[in-house]
Amino acid sequence: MSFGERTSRILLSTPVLRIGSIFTTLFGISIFVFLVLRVIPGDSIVGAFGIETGVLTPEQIAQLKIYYGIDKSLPMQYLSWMQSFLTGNMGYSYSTGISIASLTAKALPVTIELALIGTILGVVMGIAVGTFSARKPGSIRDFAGQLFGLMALAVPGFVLSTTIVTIMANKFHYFPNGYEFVRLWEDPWMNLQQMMFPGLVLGIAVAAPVMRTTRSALLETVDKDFVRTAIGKGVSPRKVQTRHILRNSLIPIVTMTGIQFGYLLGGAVIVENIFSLPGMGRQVLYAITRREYATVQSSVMVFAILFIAINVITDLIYRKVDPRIKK
Amino acid sequence: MKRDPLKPKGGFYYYMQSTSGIVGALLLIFMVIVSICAVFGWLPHDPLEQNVEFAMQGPSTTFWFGTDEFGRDIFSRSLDGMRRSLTVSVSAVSIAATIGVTLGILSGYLGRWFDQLVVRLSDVIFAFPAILLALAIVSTLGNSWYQTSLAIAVVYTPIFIRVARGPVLTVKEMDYVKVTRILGFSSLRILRKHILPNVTAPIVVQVALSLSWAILTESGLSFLGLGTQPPNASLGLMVSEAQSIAAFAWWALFFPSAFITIVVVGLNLVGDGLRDALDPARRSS
Amino acid sequence: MIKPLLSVSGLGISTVQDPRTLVNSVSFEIMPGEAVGVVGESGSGKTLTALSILGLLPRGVAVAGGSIVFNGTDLTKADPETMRNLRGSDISMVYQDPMTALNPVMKLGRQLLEVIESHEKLDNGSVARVEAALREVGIPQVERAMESYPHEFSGGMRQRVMIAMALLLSPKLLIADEPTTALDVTIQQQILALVSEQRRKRDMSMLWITHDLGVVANLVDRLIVMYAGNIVEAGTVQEIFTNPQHPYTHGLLSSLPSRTDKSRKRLTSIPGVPQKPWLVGNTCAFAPRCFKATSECTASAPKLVGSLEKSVACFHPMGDK
Amino acid sequence: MSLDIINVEKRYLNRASGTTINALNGVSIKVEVGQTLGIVGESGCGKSTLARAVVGLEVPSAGSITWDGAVIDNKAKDRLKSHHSQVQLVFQDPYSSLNPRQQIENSIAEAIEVHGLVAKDKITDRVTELLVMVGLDPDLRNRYPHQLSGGQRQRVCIARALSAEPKLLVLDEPVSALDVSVRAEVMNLLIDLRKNLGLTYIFISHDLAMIRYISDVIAVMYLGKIVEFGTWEEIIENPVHPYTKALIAAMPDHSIIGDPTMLARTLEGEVPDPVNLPSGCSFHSRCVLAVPSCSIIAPTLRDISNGHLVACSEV
Repeated sequence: MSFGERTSRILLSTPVLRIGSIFTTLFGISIFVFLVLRVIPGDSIVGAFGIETGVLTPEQIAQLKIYYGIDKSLPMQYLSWMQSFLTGNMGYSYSTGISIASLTAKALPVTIELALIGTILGVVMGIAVGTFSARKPGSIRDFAGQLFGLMALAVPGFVLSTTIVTIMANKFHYFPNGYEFVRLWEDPWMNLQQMMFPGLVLGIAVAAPVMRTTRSALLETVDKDFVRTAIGKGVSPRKVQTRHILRNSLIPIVTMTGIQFGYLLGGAVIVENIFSLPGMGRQVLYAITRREYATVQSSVMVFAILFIAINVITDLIYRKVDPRIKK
Repeated sequence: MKRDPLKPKGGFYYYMQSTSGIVGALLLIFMVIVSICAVFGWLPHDPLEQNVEFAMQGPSTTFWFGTDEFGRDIFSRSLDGMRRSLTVSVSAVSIAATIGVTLGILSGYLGRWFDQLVVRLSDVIFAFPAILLALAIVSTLGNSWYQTSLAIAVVYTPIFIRVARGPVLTVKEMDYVKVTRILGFSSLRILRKHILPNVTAPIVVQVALSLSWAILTESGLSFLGLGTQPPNASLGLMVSEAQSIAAFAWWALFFPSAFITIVVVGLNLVGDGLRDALDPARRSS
Repeated sequence: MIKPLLSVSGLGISTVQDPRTLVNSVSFEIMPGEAVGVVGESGSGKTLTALSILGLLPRGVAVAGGSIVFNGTDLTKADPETMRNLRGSDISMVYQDPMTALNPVMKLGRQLLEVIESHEKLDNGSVARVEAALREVGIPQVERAMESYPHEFSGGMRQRVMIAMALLLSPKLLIADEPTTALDVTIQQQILALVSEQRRKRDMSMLWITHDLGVVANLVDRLIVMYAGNIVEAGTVQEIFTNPQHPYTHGLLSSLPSRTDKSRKRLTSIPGVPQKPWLVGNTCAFAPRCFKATSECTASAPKLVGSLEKSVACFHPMGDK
Repeated sequence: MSLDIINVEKRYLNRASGTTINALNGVSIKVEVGQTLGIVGESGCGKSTLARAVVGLEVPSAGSITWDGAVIDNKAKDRLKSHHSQVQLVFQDPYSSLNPRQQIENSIAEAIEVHGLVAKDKITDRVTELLVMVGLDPDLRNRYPHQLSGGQRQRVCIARALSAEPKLLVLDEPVSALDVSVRAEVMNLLIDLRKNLGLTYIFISHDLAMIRYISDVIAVMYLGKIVEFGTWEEIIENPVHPYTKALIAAMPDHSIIGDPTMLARTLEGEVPDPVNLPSGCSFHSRCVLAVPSCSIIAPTLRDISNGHLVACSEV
């Protein structure tokens, strides 16, 4: 069979299947979020007011239920949530009355910027240290590299952040976050200063797995047959290293980076709170402490959509890096 | 007693060949002893006892790790906090591993719609960053230790599903399993005698790694105020409480942080050691 | 007298840590234009011998002694740059597994151009040269092949690409490490035909490694038989096949079913399993499985004696028919 | 008693690409008890799929396979069970066909235990008997697979297959993965076992020399079909189908030396993709005898003399 026929058939089938599977996953996520946050707590009025329902009269409770849309049956509640989510306002925050969509529109760019900075720093550090380690396995430098990887894995982000804040603020009296948060387009220099340390904390968390993946991928690729072929045809050592070894090692590194970018969003919850960045993480935590379930629900959903989007992007890059994956 | 040279060397033999495995095991044993002391209350001070007179004292012979702003003994509180962290993590990982491995093995072995369903479900949970999902669940469940455990268990179950399912899919296609089908053995026997023994290695490694993640998640939750509640001691909570005084009392930040780091390092090293010991490809003959 | 193109003498190969001998004192020569086959089972050291010529031994394995002289240069002592210049131009190699020997993320055209780039300057004619080389080995639709990735080709086609790559700079010596083992018989025959045709056309020397006596019977001029890291017998194809001297060679030949034998008489088998080279010690490696073995065979190791046409390392050779 | 394979077809759906692989395209063959059927062909010709279908590991998409009149499909659970003990398979790779965590004694004893083939206290003796039968030292019983050589492992696999007291043994390339010098021993063992136990064999190989050596009748397969069938002498000495001829000519042979004509190409091109089968005769794209009608009409097997069957319109 010719190449053309095979490719066209796959083109017809796979993307359709893929898009279908993304949507089923998103649907599953929405149900999961809905169940976790609406059904398990039983009564979100208790949550919203932080009081026992006994204090309120039955009429008051009924009114409140209608007000929050929780008087309806579960499927109806789900549908009305989905309706508000999909039409764009995502519901309203109980305490402020601002639409969750507009809150998210402000918070999301902060988190994405933070995650991007963290990923870039982490990938650069991770690949650098991983290559440094893999050059001479078993040597002192390999030990040092692996120790870095291990510590980056083991020191929690909140410890690192707290330490940095303590040292910077108290010893150097440097408060880039002490004032109002400045957006990138308002004052890029100030914004980057505010983002630097939280980005670094997240970057270190990303660097650890990227470093380990880089190291093992490089060590594995060195022994591959095609590397021997390249050496056997007289390719210079430098080109063997870059074109053959590093190029093939990129495949697992890309996969690992994609996964880590997703986990960074979780790390953002902690880091944003310590460094007072008005991102999605702080929005969620704020909503949780105020028991604003509608906000939590929609924000968590946004996180999940972001996570899926990153998976799709990783997949696209992966296809670029590895021609064996059917397009 | 002379060792039978024909008897294959056990995993323990290979484990003891790995330096990182031994170091990790020592760190872990140390932390377990520390937790046991806390369980039986063999502590120099009451971790909850406040004594303003002794507030914010540096490490000394009386207060080995110093005291916090309420004059509580940080050493005793760290030990007690480690106990809590380990309790929550071990219960969470036990639940996650039991459910995850069972589902993973069944879904890998049975295939078809059951597999589809399980994989989809775990994909859904996978789509959330771990700490965020734990946070959301804790916020609705409540934050007693078993509720926290349950939340963390939900987060890590899909990982065990994946870790168990993958090798089952591989082993299921091995010729020695096909032979058992030709020989007419029951599915239960094939699973128990031929598949399970050959998929345990990655699961065991995963237990060690998941424990370390669970500890990080638990202390993260406590740090954010959604895990252990004051005045009880928890490592994450202690770091959180130390934020305001760290500039003047470094010990309040340092010691609980060091405890978390040591136990996570220990578990990761144990994971590396187990992987080296249990992977036949790494055992050079 | 013609000087040999390649002269290997006393070559030893062993692991680097806890030295274990893998190849023990191997000596042979390849004349210009000559094709030599190396036959042996897995673990006999045939592939390591071939890889050591180009300095491509795997990690943890190294040349432990002896010399490999190619065109007057001792390759075991050559500096890295000399070796690099030699590889792919004067000596090139075709490997066993065509599925893994090509870089999976690089277009085939690039992989071939890389050979020229490593030894000469790329110019406007380079692409045409690569295309001509691909056409010569029977690749259809060459322009499209240049833009393809290895996974888009079958094993047989990939092996053709490997051969085109090896022949691109007209090497003096082609080393082939079981290049047809992974292929089907009819494809194997296509490859064998291709290689022998190219060799005749270019008057190139060849070293062909195989475990299959049938494959080399009509392909090479001389044959070397290896067992557990040692050469046990060497000589012309005619001598080895019709008059094997070493009991191992003899046993191997009579254990193979032949298509001309109509009687289907019981195959003669060699009892036992091949010895590990590092466990041999100073004895004949084949002694434990040999029906002619005496105490002499375990007292010392027999030396390979004889001429280029016929030599054997055995205290009790089979004798002439 | 006989094995009857009637018009068996097998198609696989490749989910990733949404294509259908046609592994078997109508195979009919009858194996009489005590006979050895050799099946030869190149990779992708469907010979291994056929082997797996015979032992019940694959369910045919169409057609039927019966042993002693009983249908082999996985719906009939009881029949399958009785079938299991009667038909056994030996795989090609002795490294992956033994459970790495099971001592060989247990590998061999398991089927005897599960099916209660001998009394409990006699199991040890039975294992010893089987080990001796396949030429292994009974002292090896406590070893693990990785402590055995390839040849020894393959003997264990044969002993395990025999433990179920089969009547028909399917041998899927049983010596291909072994060292050249130990192949002959295993081949001789198989021939002895056939004689001593009165077994029926299906011997599958890509190596015509081995097939020729052991088979009574030989079937040549190409792209999921039998293209030629006959006694071993007929197939080897008097091949008729152009593919069989090419296959025999391509077979390396150490008994013919210094003959450069042995290196002449006999067959151009490669086996077509089993996803898109060629129309008509599936061999026409590579056939030297092909005429235009070959790409339209698919030839069926016809008898040319005393049970020598060939599927070709031009011979």
